[in-house]
Amino acid sequence: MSLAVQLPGLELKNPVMPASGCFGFGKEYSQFYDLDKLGAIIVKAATGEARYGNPTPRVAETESGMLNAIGLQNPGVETIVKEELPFLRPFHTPVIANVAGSTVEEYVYVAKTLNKSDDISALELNISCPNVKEGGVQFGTDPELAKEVTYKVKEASDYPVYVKLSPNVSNITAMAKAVADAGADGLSMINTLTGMQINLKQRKPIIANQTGGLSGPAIKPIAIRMIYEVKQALDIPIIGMGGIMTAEDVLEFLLAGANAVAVGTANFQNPLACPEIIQQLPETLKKYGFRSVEEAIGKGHEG
Amino acid sequence: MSLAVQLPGLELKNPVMPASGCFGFGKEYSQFYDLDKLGAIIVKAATGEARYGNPTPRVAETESGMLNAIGLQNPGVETIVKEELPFLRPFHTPVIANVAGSTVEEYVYVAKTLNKSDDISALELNISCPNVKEGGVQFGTDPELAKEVTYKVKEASDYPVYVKLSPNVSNITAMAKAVADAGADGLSMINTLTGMQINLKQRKPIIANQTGGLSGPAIKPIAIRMIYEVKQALDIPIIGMGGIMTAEDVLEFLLAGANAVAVGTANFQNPLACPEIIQQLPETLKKYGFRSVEEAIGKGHEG
Amino acid sequence: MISKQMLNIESHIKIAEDTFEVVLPLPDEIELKPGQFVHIALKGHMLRRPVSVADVDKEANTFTIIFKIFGEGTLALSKYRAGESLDVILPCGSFYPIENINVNHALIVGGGIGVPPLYYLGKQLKEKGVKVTSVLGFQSGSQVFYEDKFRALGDTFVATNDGSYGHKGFVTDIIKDLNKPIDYYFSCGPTPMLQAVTKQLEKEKGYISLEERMGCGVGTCYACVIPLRENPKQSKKICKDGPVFYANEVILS
Amino acid sequence: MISKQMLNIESHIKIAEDTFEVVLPLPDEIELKPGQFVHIALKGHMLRRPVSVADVDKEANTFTIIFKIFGEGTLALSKYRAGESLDVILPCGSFYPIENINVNHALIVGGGIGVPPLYYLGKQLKEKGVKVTSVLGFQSGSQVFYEDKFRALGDTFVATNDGSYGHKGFVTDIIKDLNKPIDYYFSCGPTPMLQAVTKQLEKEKGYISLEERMGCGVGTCYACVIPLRENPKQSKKICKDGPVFYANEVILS
Ligand SMILES: Cc1cc2nc3c(=O)[nH]c(=O)nc-3n(C[C@H](O)[C@H](O)[C@H](O)COP(=O)(O)OP(=O)(O)OC[C@H]3O[C@@H](n4cnc5c(N)ncnc54)[C@H](O)[C@@H]3O)c2cc1C
Ligand SMILES: Cc1cc2nc3c(=O)[nH]c(=O)nc-3n(C[C@H](O)[C@H](O)[C@H](O)COP(=O)(O)OP(=O)(O)OC[C@H]3O[C@@H](n4cnc5c(N)ncnc54)[C@H](O)[C@@H]3O)c2cc1C
Ligand SMILES: Cc1cc2nc3c(=O)[nH]c(=O)nc-3n(C[C@H](O)[C@H](O)[C@H](O)COP(=O)(O)O)c2cc1C
Ligand SMILES: Cc1cc2nc3c(=O)[nH]c(=O)nc-3n(C[C@H](O)[C@H](O)[C@H](O)COP(=O)(O)O)c2cc1C
Ligand code: FES
Ligand code: FES
Repeated sequence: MSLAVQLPGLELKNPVMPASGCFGFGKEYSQFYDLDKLGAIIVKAATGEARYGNPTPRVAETESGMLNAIGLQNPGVETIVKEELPFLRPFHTPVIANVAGSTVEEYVYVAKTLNKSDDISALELNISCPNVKEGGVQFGTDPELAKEVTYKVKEASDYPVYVKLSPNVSNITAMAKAVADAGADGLSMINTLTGMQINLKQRKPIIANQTGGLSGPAIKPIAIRMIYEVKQALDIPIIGMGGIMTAEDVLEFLLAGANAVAVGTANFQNPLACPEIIQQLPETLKKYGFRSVEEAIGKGHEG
Repeated sequence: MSLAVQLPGLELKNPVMPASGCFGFGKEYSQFYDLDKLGAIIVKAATGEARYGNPTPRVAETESGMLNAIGLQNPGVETIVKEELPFLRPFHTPVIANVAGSTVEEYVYVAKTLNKSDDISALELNISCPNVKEGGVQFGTDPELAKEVTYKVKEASDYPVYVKLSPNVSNITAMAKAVADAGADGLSMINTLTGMQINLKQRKPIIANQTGGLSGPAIKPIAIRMIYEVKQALDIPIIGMGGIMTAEDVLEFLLAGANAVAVGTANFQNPLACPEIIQQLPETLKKYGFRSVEEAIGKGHEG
Repeated sequence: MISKQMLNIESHIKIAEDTFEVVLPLPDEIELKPGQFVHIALKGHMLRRPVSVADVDKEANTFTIIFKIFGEGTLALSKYRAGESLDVILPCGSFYPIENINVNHALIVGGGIGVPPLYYLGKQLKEKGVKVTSVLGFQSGSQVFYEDKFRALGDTFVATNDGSYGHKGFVTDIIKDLNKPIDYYFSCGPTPMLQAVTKQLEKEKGYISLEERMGCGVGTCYACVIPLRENPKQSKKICKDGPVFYANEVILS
Repeated sequence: MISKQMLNIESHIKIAEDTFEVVLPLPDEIELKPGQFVHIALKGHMLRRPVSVADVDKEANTFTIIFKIFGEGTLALSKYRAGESLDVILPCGSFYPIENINVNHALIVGGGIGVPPLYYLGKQLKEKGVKVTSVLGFQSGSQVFYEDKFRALGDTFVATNDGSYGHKGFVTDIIKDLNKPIDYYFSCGPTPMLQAVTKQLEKEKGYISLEERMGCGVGTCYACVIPLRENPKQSKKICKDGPVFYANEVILS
């Protein structure tokens, strides 16, 4: 059974990749399995300079989900290009770099710096991180700003650009259209929903940053809905994510209209989540009457 | 221990009430327990005329949540006033009527009709139902429309008006401010998040309406965050809801800033959810060092 | 009176492919009538699962449910064991109104997991002296259950879609050839079967039992409505007004 | 090499108020050193729970963890029984570098659920011929565990906050009166205790073991960082670079 999918700049042997921020730069999980098994790898966000991120606690557990407010901690794009990405070079798996920033200039600087690297195949433009005061979320909720930053980053980069959308909006299709108009090669959706948990003993939010991004199976219905809506309105490749735990979840995203998927939170519960899902995928596709991944994409729109 | 709370137009013996749409008009659950135990009762939405609602299936189960697209089925406000509300008259529990509509005129008509009833104590203005094409959700995502409908309904009604906000927005505080400016006596938050689930066998959305509203513990972190943000920005009473299953959940909502809470989906899993939560509440408050409900309200903001 | 109960499973056995029979104690003062269902909570699941009452043993003070693994919830239910306790709302819904109708020869038509409630119905009909003819449809032979028990009630015919047991085909193929005068039919099964049966028997009086995805299961949430033939803008609730309806009362779709 | 394993619980017993000792098989080719932890998945929970290695029995090929019920996850863990299997990532994190340091007299300072990893450490120190003095703090007498086992390693002092057992007060009250020359201290416990201890012993060389809420537990998610004293804009990961740090390497807050 063919699991391969073709996306702008990406020839994927299968549609499953770890999501940004949930896989570091690959080293740790490479102790658990051969990264060649992955369809691609989306690495942790890069900003212009090194960032410390938010104070701890940075994570909390919720019903069927988790909150995180890492705050884009990363060693800065230069260091990432020089010290982190080369580790992934020997693997036969395309790497997608996640581009973050506080200003259009910073986004452009990160994209330009990444342009010098041969170790990546595409950019994921993160305009949706809810966990930093000036971390891009305003770009993710205002179509005009989203358009501008997408356009500038496209201009600055030779790599295809997948814009990662925030679900914290009333009209996801308007956001998708705005970035598509600005030249996005694809979309990546969804990032986390802003949430909070309060510690009853301490009488304050558990996460030091107060709010954090909600991920995991709790948000899957929201991700599916948004992908379905965007697919209905627009013809643009989508990397889908939000709560994927199993091969059946992957199929649900494909039916909704995702061309490939990313797995985030599931890695924490099961470091073997990605390879196990990939292994289950052919059987699952077969069970529901599909002969390839390509065949399933968007099929939830025909019933 | 005092569980009492005072809200505009509502003297509650305890802060727990069933949420609109999850308790019908009270008859069914009155078979399970004495409705006098409840702090209040929010009944099913009323529209100008009887509505059939959406085709079935109307519900689906998700991880720690459910989707519903009932589509505001109800017998119409006249029938509700005449045939449903009188049943609740003998109980010593205030009733809150949920006002829905497709146009400002319809909202006003419903409010005016309810004004004739003595069986209620307040209105909950539902500008956030995501499940009907013309069901009010546009009022819930556009601050100007929200302001207008709130103002008009306030004008039409002698009862205090709690405006029920939609979580499907980027900026919940802006929505809260808009309706507070228009004279809302309180807020009710949150309604459901729009979601979807796809049936892998049938290759189409499970809910006939395609999308449905996500409720249950999955959305609790989003509800807590929104209430916390609004409480920080505004001084207005809040009825909090979204995923409450236990007395500890109630306390979390109180700490976030809710003055009272509503329990929705939990009733379906456990018809005794409300009385059991109310029974547990004194012990739970005590465990975390509170001597009354009033004392806990907003206490999550001081840490 | 409807209530929520914790019931200790008395037995839990497999009776056919993916099909299980569970016996539960009948709580005091609860009466379960044929056609009614119970609404079962399962750990890790937000919503309860409706399952019909398949039999009641008044001597032993127990009742029986029969279910087939369909998805996650019924899979979870299949893993419970005797001795464990189950959170059940009961009794739910309407019942076959056999005490108010005059019936001499009843035709029972069941399909798949629509068969269980009809067994309890058939038993009560027989006790009342009614002649019972049963037509049961299953997907294949491995899924057939309770055939002997139905035979003890009267003539019984089994059809399987794949012909691996009994007549090959649908229940309607058997009904077509039944040359017996019946005065009421009672049917439960998948909607396409009910559509075919009610069409085929449209001149007869009959009662059918319906399924729909449920929220509350007790009538508060409007999840489970079915439009009325008389006025399709009006509806009834399957969980409260149903699951049993007079055959031509509702629009099956 | 770190890996994910399904381990069958060999024993699961309560050893003090809300405190449990669980013995698990040590998988082949896995070495667990004092200070390291294992990361445990629990049904119904998104995130794993980190628990320190409290002992290793090389003969029996088993290792021990000790935990106290704190919230939902540890409550769930307390309900597992011998024979059930547990999904564990191991070995995680850094260890007390006792093979690379020259130590004659070690002071062990543990508080509450910070005590367990220090037992395995003390045992290894003693095996190496190091003199061990242990100071253990608990909330109250009902929560004291492993006192005898620590006594078998050397002088042992117990303090309880409420004075219901041993010295009334904090571990620092005991340390204050210890007139013994030590060359290294090793401490694990709640942050306020670690702050007090590192302050009190700031002239001594020491290692501490830290706790933080974790996501991955293996170093990918940046959930568990701690700022460095040298440059507070830089940090290390408790799950991977820690949980054991040189006492003055990090900023405790
Ligand atoms: C009144 C009534 C009586 C029933 N009696 C029986 C019986 O005696 N034996 C038996 O095996 N089955 C019976 N069913 C069907 C049974 O309820 C479903 O097979 C079961 O709910 C499927 O749950 P699941 O978790 O396995 O499937 P999933 O598809 O995983 O369930 C997801 C959701 O859909 C709902 N759902 C899926 N299929 C159905 C369905 N056909 N009817 C209602 N809800 C559904 C579930 O309740 C759940 O909320 C009855 C249904 C109704 C309405
Ligand atoms: C390296 C390390 C070693 C540990 N060793 C032990 C040990 O040997 N024995 C023992 O009893 N406890 C130990 N702990 C603490 C233990 O992990 C927590 O008590 C446990 O995670 C609490 O989970 P819960 O579900 O009961 O609490 P909840 O508060 O319900 O947990 C909610 C979330 O917060 C996290 N959390 C809460 N408290 C802590 C904490 N103190 N540290 C880390 N995460 C926390 C949980 O992991 C979970 O993700 C250790 C912690 C770390 C970091
Ligand atoms: C701990 C953590 C860190 C994350 N960091 C990033 C990040 O740096 N950049 C980004 O675009 N998304 C980040 N995300 C979002 C995920 O990539 C993903 O969009 C989201 O978690 C939904 O998928 P999931 O439910 O499978 O986790 C992070 C998520 C988590 C849980
Ligand atoms: C089946 C169902 C029907 C609902 N109908 C209404 C309604 O008519 N009016 C309304 O304002 N909210 C309605 N809601 C939303 C709930 O009142 C509540 O805001 C939401 O479900 C979140 O709370 P919960 O997680 O406790 O269910 C409905 C929710 C459900 C699940
Ligand atoms: S399931 Fe709620 S009304 Fe029928
Ligand atoms: S818990 Fe993920 S880096 Fe430490």
